[in-house]
Amino acid sequence: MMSYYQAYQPIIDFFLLNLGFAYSQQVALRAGVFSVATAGFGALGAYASAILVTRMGISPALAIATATLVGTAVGFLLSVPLARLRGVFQAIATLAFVEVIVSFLYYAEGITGGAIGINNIPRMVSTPALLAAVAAVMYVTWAIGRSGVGRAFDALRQDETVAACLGVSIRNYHALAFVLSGAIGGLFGGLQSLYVFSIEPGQFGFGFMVAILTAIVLGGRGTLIGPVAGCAILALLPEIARPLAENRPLVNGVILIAVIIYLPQGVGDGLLLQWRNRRSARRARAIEEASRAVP
Amino acid sequence: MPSLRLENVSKRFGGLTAVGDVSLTVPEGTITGLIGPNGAGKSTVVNLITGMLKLTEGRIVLGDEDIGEIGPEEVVRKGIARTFQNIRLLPEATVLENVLIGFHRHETASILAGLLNLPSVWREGKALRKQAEALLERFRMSDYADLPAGGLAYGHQRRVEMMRAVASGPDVLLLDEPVAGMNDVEADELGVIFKDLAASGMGLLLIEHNVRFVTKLCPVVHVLNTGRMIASGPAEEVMRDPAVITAYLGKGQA
Amino acid sequence: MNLKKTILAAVSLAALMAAPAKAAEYTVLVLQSLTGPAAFIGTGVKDGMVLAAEEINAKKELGDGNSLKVVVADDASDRTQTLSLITRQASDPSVLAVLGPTSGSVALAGANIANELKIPLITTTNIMDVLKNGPWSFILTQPASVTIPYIGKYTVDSLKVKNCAIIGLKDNESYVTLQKMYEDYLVANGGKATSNEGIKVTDSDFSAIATKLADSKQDCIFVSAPAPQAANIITQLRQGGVDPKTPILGHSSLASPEFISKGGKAVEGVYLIGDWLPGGADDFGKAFDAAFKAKHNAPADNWSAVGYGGMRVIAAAIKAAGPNPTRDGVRDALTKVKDVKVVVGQGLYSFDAERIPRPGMNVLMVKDGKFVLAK
Amino acid sequence: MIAQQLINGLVSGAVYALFALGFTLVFGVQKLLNLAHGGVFMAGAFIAYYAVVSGVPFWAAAILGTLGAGLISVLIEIVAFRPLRARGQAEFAAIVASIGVDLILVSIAQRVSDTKVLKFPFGTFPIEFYRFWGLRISLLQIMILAIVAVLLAALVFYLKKTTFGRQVRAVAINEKAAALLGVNAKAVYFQTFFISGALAGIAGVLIGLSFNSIQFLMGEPYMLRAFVVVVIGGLGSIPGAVFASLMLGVMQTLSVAYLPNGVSEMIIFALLFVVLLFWPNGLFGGAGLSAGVGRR
Repeated sequence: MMSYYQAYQPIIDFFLLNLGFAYSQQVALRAGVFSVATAGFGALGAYASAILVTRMGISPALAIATATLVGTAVGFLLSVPLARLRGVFQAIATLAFVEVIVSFLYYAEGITGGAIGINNIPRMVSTPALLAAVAAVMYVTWAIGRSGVGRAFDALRQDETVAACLGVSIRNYHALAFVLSGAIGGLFGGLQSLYVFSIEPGQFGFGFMVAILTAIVLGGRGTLIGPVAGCAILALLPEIARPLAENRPLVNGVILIAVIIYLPQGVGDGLLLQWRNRRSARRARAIEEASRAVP
Repeated sequence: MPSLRLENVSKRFGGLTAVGDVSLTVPEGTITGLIGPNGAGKSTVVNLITGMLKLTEGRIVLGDEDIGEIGPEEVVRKGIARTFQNIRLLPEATVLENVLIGFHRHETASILAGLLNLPSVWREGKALRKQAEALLERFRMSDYADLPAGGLAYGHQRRVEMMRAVASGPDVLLLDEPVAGMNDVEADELGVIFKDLAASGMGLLLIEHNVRFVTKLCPVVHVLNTGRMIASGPAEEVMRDPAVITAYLGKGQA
Repeated sequence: MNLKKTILAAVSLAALMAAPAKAAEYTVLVLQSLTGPAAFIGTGVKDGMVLAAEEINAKKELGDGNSLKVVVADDASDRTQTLSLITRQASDPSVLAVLGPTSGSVALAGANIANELKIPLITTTNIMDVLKNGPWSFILTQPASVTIPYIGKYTVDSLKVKNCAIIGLKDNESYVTLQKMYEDYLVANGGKATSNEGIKVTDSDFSAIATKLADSKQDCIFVSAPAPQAANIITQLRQGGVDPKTPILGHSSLASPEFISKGGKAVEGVYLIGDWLPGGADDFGKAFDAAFKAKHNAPADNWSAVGYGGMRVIAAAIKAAGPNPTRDGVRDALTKVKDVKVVVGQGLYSFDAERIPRPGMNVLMVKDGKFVLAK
Repeated sequence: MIAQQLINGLVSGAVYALFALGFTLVFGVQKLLNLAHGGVFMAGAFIAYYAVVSGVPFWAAAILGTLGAGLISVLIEIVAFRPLRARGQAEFAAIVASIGVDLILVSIAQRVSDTKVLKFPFGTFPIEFYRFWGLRISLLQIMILAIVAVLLAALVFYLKKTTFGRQVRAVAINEKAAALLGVNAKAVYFQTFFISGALAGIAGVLIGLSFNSIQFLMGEPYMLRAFVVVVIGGLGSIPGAVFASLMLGVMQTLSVAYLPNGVSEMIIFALLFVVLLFWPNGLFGGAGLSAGVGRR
């Protein structure tokens, strides 16, 4: 049993890391921000903590805190031009943002190691730390769902005009979504670099972006369980069938199209909504019968 | 409560005049009617007031404050709420959630408190829920609180939209064809609620197609045709105005 | 019916008896990038390794009916897969060593986990950091510090030039290391890099660089890019009006048939270094080339030659580790690998005291559409 | 040398324009981003390549590549975009679905080409150079500039002077109103997707030919360039796309020639952010698209 756990431990750890990034992606999409900047936030967090730990000997906890802060700050900066723009512009600009970050990481060799990246980073993060970070992020996600912030996010996602006409500030809440997405992305970038031994610019490119986006589209944009469902399915697919692992881009492509067309809320959110609809149909019938009973 | 005044308001799209030189007042505590045939520019007027469209000319004043330049989010905070001609609910949210978002501008808990789910947030949440439930009661929608808004019957969806607007606690409420597609019984039920709201001091601007409904509720009615105001005054008077009859029934009938 | 059963039983009994008591199967994990960006390396390496293992088993080179069992896995250059696959395979004690991962930081991550799990691992790369990582990780190809002096020396001593323009990939660490090493070699010999053009692996428009170099002065041009892209760069340099007399050089990435098929006349006269002289340098190499052709219906390339050697090296180490080899034993034997017969470089593979492989390199040139040894 | 570099830049820019026009055309009509445009571009080059190696003459292969890319683009409209439009709120969904389509196209191409970089056989197109005033310009470069100019003129004529063009513009402004006026919106979408894909396809063939390189990832850098082009030129604006493409081509060659290695990419994308910050509708105004909810 123990060796079985050990053999599969990396899968669990990577699942937790991906889950963190997925929440970073989700909080943006939840607020109706078409951002794919999570890859960029993750890259910045990862490099920040790797540089602090390997070159300055700073403690891992402080390095990860700094990574989170870097993500937060960049999320805020990005929100300045983007929070007031329409969705398509946000998508284009954040795609470009990721590209700028990756180009910068290649270019600034003196700081980032260029294409070689940063290697021999000690592994300072273990499963419990990852679990704690995921738990913290899930708590915040849950809290958002219960508060006015979550209501504003949900309204913005479903109908921007209506939200504006009810006094929800698009700019402020989109900025908040960017900041949260940046903070979570930076945090998990920091954790990741202290887990995987080495980082390089290429890993934060298009492939990473698509994988995280797929997890959220598949899982769902509105609920706490969406990212868990999405990441779990994506982690298990290659374990179930090797052909699925070898054709991962193809599988991701098919998932993206099929889910967005046939299950636009995603598996997690979709099931939850379906359950609610079924319950409500029963309720509606009951109300109708009751009103018929009283002439 | 302050009243809303439009002073010589115009809106042109390119060469096309959608609204030209319109002036009207929505006094507190009354229901003011705005009628006119399809394409007369009624919805444009609403969009101008609520900050969706830029004014070409004129002023929009609430109390003594010019609100003709500010965006939609600000307009709400000044105390103007609206409903939409084609109902726009948040389809994935429940009826209660749709109403709760209406209270948005009154929420005081800080964002940080929201992210951490501090006690202040759940105290406020509880209070808002209570207010929302009271509102549901008033609109006789309590039974539907937990149902997804997207699946409701048409008339009920209209009510949810109205509750959401009322929840924002407006001084002026703009109702864009609120009884379209309803039968007379349903419409009159809503009429009672409107009178009720006006009695509490709120000013209502009722934009309608349904002349019978407007004449019944509104002491003063304005008539818009091809963007121009062609008549204003007490309902019975306005309805006898030949220009209004022409606009509604076509030239041959006048 | 009965007869058939009896015969079957007899045959299987015979088989059992024929097998020596100590017959053993040594499992080696071949973990390469068979898909993804490094697949052009990983696939060739894997083919070479599998071919070598088949030969070793067919010729009973491990003696006593012992055989190599090869488990092939693909990490698609994705570190999640790399770490998962190595961890899972290492939890099976019968796996003695890992041949892989292919390149890049995936190889470094592989080295880290191998040292943590204490399993011998030979990455295809030549990054020295793999060795610094711990005693369990090895490199299969010679680091830039070993190979580049071959072409550097040729540039300075045989071509007698030392001020060169460099065009190289900036988004792949091995290419970056190689071109830096070359620049360092020039500088150490009193020369310099007259310019340094960074390109990306997906770039294809080099007209601006060609115009720039046609106008500037340099004694030679060094191209550090994968074979087809390098062929494209050189074609555009020639079309852009770069002086045809300026020698163009490259490193082992050009040693692929694709370089000639994509470059055609434009790459005539280009100098390069190769682990593998196409067609084979000696009888052993020629035999490998023939066997590869027979199996894959295509000539062996540089990477399959490298992979072939890799399997031979690990087999030699397993054999040297004696009966019932352990991971410890294989690791120790690997450090002592000396003069294993391979098909690359000068034909004999050894690790030096610092575990750096030294089979040597060949300086080649393109002549009449073929790679030949450069004089 | 600077004049030579300007020519290089204009040729690159002209091909960017061909690529970006199709992208911006779909956006102008549909208000949706088709992120599979890079995949369609690559598919055009692949079709032409495999046609040439199986013996089809180059001009016919180029036409096959163009039409094939157009048809793939129409297929994308049918499979991915139409179901989303029917549901409404397709802005986000279209981005997701088109990324999905792109992944599929790229995976198929990778499988077909075995991850190899392909190249039209030698002699597919004559390599000839003309020299004047110390400049070198190839027959191929002249042909590219000519083709882009002709296609651009044809496109503008089509959109401004034909019934179809009026229908396209009507649908672009208001699909429902156009439908009331008897415009078949479905047919308009078909045609815009076909034209968009065909433009991408011919761009793919020309790029593959002039830069000797056809490979499964070739769409990616062009897609990224197209983002910059449409943001600077204004999403949906055709003159904006042409101007921004040429500007981008020239900027890039000049920065390769005169700036330190590796900064050209960052300058280009930094420009994108600056434009978004100060002129969110692009320097050419775009198709009257406001960025966000507010008074317009």
